[in-house]
Amino acid sequence: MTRLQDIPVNTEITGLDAECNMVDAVLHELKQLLDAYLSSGETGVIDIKSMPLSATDYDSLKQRLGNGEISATASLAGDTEIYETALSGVWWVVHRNIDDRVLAEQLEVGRIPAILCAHDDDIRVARERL
Amino acid sequence: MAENDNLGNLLARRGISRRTFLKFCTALASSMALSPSMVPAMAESLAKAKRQSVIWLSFQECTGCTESLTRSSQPSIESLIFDFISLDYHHTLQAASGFQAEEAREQAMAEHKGKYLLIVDGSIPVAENGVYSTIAGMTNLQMLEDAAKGAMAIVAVGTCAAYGGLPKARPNPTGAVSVTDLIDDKPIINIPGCPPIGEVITGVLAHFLTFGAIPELDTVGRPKAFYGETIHDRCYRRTFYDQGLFAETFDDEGARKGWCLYKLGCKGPVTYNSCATTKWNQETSFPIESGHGCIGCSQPDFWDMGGIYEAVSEPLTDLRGPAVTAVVAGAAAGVAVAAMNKQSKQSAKDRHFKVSSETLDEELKK
Amino acid sequence: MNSPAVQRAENAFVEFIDGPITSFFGSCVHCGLCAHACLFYEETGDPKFTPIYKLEPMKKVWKQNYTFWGKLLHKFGLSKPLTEEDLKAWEPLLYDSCTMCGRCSMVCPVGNDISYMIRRAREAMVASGYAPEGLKQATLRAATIGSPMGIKLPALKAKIGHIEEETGLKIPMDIEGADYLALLSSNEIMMYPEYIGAIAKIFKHAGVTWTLSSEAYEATNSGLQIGSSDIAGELVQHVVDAAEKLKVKTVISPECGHAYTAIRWEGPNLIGKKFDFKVKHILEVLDELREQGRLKTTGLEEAALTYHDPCQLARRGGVVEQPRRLLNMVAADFREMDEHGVMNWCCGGGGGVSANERAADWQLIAFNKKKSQVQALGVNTMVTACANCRMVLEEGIEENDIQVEVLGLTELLADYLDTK
Amino acid sequence: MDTALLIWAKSTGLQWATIIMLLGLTMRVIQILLLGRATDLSEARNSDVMSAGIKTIFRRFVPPQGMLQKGLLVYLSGYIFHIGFFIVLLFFVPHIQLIDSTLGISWPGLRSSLIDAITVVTLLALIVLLLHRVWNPVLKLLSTPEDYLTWALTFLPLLTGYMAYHHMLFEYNTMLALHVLSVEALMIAIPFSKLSHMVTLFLARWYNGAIAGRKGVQS
Repeated sequence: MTRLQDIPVNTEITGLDAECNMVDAVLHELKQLLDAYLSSGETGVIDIKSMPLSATDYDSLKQRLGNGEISATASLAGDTEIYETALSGVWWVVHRNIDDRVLAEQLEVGRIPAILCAHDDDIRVARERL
Repeated sequence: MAENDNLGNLLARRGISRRTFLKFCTALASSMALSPSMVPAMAESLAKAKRQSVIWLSFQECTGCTESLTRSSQPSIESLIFDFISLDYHHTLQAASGFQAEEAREQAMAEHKGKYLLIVDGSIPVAENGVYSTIAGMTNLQMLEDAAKGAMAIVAVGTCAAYGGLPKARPNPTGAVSVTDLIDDKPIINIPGCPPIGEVITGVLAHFLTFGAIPELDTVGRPKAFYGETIHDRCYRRTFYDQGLFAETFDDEGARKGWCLYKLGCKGPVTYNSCATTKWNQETSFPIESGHGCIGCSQPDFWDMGGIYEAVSEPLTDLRGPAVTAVVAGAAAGVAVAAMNKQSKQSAKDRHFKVSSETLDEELKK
Repeated sequence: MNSPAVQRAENAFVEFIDGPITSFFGSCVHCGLCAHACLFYEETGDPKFTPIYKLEPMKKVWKQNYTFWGKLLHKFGLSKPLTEEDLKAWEPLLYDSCTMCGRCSMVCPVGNDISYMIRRAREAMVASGYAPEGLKQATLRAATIGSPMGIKLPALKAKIGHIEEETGLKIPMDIEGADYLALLSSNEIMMYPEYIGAIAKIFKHAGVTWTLSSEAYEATNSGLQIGSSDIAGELVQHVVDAAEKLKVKTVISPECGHAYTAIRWEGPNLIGKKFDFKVKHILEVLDELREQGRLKTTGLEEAALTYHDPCQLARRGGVVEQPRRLLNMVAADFREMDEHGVMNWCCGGGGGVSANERAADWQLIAFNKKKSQVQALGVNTMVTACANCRMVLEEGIEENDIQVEVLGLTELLADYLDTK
Repeated sequence: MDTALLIWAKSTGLQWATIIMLLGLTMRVIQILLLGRATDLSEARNSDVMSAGIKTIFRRFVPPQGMLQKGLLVYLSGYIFHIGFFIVLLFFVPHIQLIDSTLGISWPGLRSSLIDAITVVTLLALIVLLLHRVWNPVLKLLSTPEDYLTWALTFLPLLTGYMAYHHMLFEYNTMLALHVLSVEALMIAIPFSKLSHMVTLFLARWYNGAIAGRKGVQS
């Protein structure tokens, strides 16, 4: 009898279209969000996780946006990684839980990602502790 | 925990920063397909949410829905929601049993009359006055009607509660029906699936706590946020479908290459759920990713929608037999009608008006 | 209760609708393409000339008697019955604006033989009395005198006398056992008697025996044109009797389109029995003689000429190559019209139209097609093999005041016979 | 409920539509064949009427000399609509799957995006044909309510299929049910309307070809 590990299983997905033009769509949306920020100060977010990006798409997007000057890691019941892309004002934010599973992944447009700002309630608690 | 305590205070007591909560809300919004711009407001609102009394009734069910909800072995941030709600009665999970359990239910119903959230899993048998399923001598039917009266809203968890599910599949001997079939005077949210995705149940509860109202529903009572798109449309194998690349069997080259499972009976095109994006077991995978087609478990009547391995476009009944019968019957009928035609043609021939020089002459003289 | 006329029409429709017609009506998708094949529509642009539209009364009866819903509705009196008004309104469409040329039958995408249906629809029209007066008169003369133009034997004999004088050849009459029994058309006797001289010359040249019959000299069959199988059958029977009496092997249909269809294709069916003799068009006979080397010509007609295919001969009769082979023997500059052979355009006067005075205006309009075809070729001579076409063409030419001469092919051949 | 509708359409509805269509069509063909025609007693110039008839069946797929220019619009949109309809019907993978499951025969399908584009073109061709029917004097004269009804019955399966594919108007299950139902309506109408030409045209063309073929004319 064949043992389980002898059955060849190939889970690699091949033949997917290299790029589904999603990258261009994202870049286009970023441009619009930057315009909005510059004209009205309104910040914007793109939810990357809920987009049907292929692995190739994802890598290509990451490459096209590049790395900027700032990067930060926040310990918030699991790490949240934040870095500024080569485009100033465009931030790549990855939220993970304590199992290191990605909870959310976003591109944020604005001066600084909201998650980095301290909340008044927390500041109040801090004041009390002093 | 005090009755009027809110979630924000609970967080503070647990030493969870508002940043962390914001992160949780971001994840929640992402899974609910809410606009990311709504997150800060959502976090503020949710932090102010009051403790919610919940009564959970289980009828004709398999406990899969509860399993799905509690499957998480690691405490996650979602569990906060469950820490925060007051699960006053849950037949399967509660420590109490017998009359004490039923007392707890009645007490919660009386105390929070008009304010508690009623969660139901399992279908309700109505044949023979509902005797097919009773709890503590009370039929499911009675229990639901009682509990529904004082509920603020009802959440039907799982396909059985939402649409009747497996018990309702033909020929449905117990006369199983869904909650919606019985209750029409309360807002009802259906969270179908066999079982539903845990995160979806959490998400809906979070939404309820955040906004104090039920989310936007589709025509069959499902939150659009989670059931707004078909598995097919969000499927990573969709591109193979579009390219016409299909697995023909479960062990062929196509299956190995991860091609579309449409021909193997995948019900992705007719199934609305978020498995393809939310996935299962801490986002490990979902059926299609494991090489098996979607069986369409979150759809009404899914057991009657054709075999699990029959493609969506396949007819649900035999057509060949009727086709042969139709052709034979058609031929017989054709012969009969042809005989009638022949007869009327013959009688027309018999009545034939002979055109002759005399008739022409007569006509011309007129 | 329906009027007797409507009853007779309805009865005849039911009687004459057969498998093909059922399949034709059942297949028609109302695409309107047949309009473009119709001379009358093409030259006027009037939609009522659309071929299939001319069959509306027949279609009505077909629907009510041969279709499921039609029968059902008819039974409960829910469908519009056939009326006298229908017959009255459609009479001109079926007779005056259709030459049964059969061009529509060639183009119908679903394959409807519309001409076949028109022929049978006319059965119902004539049975109900709704046929044009001119055609009725011609048919009456054909039935009583044996000739639609009323040519009696003495008149024919007089013509023969002239021809014999002119050619110096004996025109045989009632010769038993001759190879061929030649038939004539009224037009030939009255207007183109040179045809008789031509065949006499050719047959003598070829060394074959032939005869006319004093009992059946006319091939013209008005019965077929008016659409009465009863009368058409009677007329055919005359010919069959004469042929049998004279024991000929072959009967020759003259240069006439409908005469050919009547005797060659419909004849045996009209009398309900196979012929013991063969029926051939004169061109078929001539082409056979040519093939056997018994028809020799000398010299060539230098003038540029074209050939007008009579519809019943080409499209509805299958005589297409013979005239071309024969023409090439004697014509130096033979040019084909753009649409010719089985896709030719009718002269405008076939199918009884030329015998129907009421249709004269429409006939003339229809002639414009032929006019433009000929003018496009730039020829001044048109050869044809149907005396009726020839007469209609000549009328058109005269009305339009154009310089075109029309010749019969048989005569043209006779002119170039190698008599040495 | 929409799913119930879909289930009904895919079972009972489809079964009855198949029965009615096949019964009606068989009846129609048998009727035509048995009504038949009188034996032709004239001597055939070409006795091989069978092959003449068959040739005509094929020849009539192509416009005869001179007709294409005259009926360009009808021919063009007619071709596009018929070919498009059959491509969509026979080469869309879910359709092949249906055929495979009932008849046990299958063939490779076309990619959905291509089918989608063909559907649009086919729908446009049908719209052109409808407008032509409304505006052209000949067609106006010939057209009966049946012509518009059958047009709609042909148009709807394509439209609902397209809409279902693109999730338009209703959710997918409902639209799919409507798609299947529209197909069933079409199937039921076939034997009782001019749509029966899909079968009877072969008889009509054969008769035409055989009648002409006897006389030595290939029609």
